[in-house]
Amino acid sequence: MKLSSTRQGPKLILRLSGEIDHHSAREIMSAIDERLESGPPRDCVIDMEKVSFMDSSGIAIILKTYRTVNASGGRLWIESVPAQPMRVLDASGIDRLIKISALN
Amino acid sequence: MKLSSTRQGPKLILRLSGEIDHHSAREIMSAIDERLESGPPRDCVIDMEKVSFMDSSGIAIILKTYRTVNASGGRLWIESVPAQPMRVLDASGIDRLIKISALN
Amino acid sequence: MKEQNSVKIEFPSISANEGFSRGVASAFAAQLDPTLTELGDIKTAVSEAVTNAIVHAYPDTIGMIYIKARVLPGDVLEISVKDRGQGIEDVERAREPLFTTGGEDRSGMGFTIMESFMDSLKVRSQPGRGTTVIMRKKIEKRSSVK
Amino acid sequence: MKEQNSVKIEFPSISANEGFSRGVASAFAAQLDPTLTELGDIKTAVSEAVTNAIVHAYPDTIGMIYIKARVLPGDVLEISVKDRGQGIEDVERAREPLFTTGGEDRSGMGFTIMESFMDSLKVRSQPGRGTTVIMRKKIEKRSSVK
Ligand SMILES: Nc1ncnc2c1ncn2[C@@H]1O[C@H](COP(=O)(O)OP(=O)(O)O)[C@@H](O)[C@H]1O
Ligand SMILES: Nc1ncnc2c1ncn2[C@@H]1O[C@H](COP(=O)(O)OP(=O)(O)O)[C@@H](O)[C@H]1O
Repeated sequence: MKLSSTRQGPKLILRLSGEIDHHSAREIMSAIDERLESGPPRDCVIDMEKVSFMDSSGIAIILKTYRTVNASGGRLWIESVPAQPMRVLDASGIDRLIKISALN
Repeated sequence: MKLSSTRQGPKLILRLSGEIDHHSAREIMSAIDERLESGPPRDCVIDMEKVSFMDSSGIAIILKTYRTVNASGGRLWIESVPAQPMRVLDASGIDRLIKISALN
Repeated sequence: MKEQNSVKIEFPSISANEGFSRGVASAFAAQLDPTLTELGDIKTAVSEAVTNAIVHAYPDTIGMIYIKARVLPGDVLEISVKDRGQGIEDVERAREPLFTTGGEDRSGMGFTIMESFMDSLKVRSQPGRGTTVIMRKKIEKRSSVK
Repeated sequence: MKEQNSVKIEFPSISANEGFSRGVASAFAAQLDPTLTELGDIKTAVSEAVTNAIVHAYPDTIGMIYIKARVLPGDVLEISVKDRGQGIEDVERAREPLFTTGGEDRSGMGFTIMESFMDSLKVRSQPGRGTTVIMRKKIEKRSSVK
């Protein structure tokens, strides 16, 4: 299981886990789409605590999710990012678009 | 550091750690020899709790240590053996010679 | 003098091998005793290069991917990833951040990540003949805690 | 039908590559979702075969070692380890438990461990030309907990 989700009122929390690369990307993206289609949330949090690896395929996933949430007037954050995915997020400059907080 | 040791009266405890293979064997063997030369103990315990991998090179190390300890009238045990090294010890039949207890 | 080590790996462009190639890179790099950060950088850069070969070099077929890894004097790790696929028309443009021919699934950040995570990146490509990406990273000596 | 995966690796017979070869075997086996015990068995068997090539096939030189790994139908992992070294005069005798030409540093248990940790072991050898060891292990399907 690469994705589990919880709804807290208007907030949808998406918990990603395992290795996020091109190989796993399609499965993750369609799981996220499914969650977002069941009524778009106002706010959406991507929790990355359990992500053991991520490459630029993860950036594409995050950007696509951002666009969907944004289009329906919602906001998106990324939380609990471990060191390796954080370096990828940093290199991508995505923090100019999306609020990101590291796993401490 | 692949080996640390403690003396408890007549008992010498040898704590092995890391990966034990042909690559690391020489270093481990000479570290054990050094400990045994500084006065042979009556009893000797090899503690394998921290061993993350062992192949048949470890069997050769244990047998050589056994012969040295035995030659000076001492006894040898092996303690706290994790699952992977335990399978190698089992396959070698060395338990007919030496008392072995698993890490629980 | 210490022996210089060099290995070759060859595998088909199926996406399950992305994880395999990271494992190989990480197993090879281990001899240089890298930090977790350095190891993560190497795995990420290799993942990008191998994914590019799978996605862009062989878009509709399965082709072979060739990795060479070696240790150069001064604890420099060199990893090259080669394919015999489509090749790149304009390498300079391809290396620009956000440039992609891969649509919504790709971010166009692959080369940017390889560049920023490794010390150097060379890209040689010929349309119709394939692409080779050569990356180097110096692994810093640490005060041994052994 | 699921694609059958197959990889080749080639490296010099230096002892630092024992750990590398275990890492490669484990990264390749991962696609079959083995248990920790199965993974440990595979790594141990590969470690024995590669150590033999380093110690016995090329005792006084550095030679190349070739590993092929593939997935056969029915989730069977096949790993072959090949050298172009000394070869074995009497394979049957060499496979006996405790038989070794390696002196006190070797236990003579290498082949015994390969046999008991894998489902099958084939040894082909020609004195002066080299040795190939082919091992297979079926990875049991687990009720997916995903
Ligand atoms: N091995 C390759 N073979 C063919 N084209 C490639 C290869 N690697 C990269 N490219 C081209 O360069 C572009 C940019 O690559 P990159 O920066 O890695 O981003 P992305 O992979 O996300 O598209 C790709 O979209 C593709 O057009
Ligand atoms: N790749 C090889 N090349 C040459 N001789 C080998 C090779 N592998 C095994 N042998 C021979 O077979 C013997 C038994 O091997 P093995 O059971 O692995 O025990 P060990 O490696 O501890 O000696 C070795 O001592 C050696 O004489």
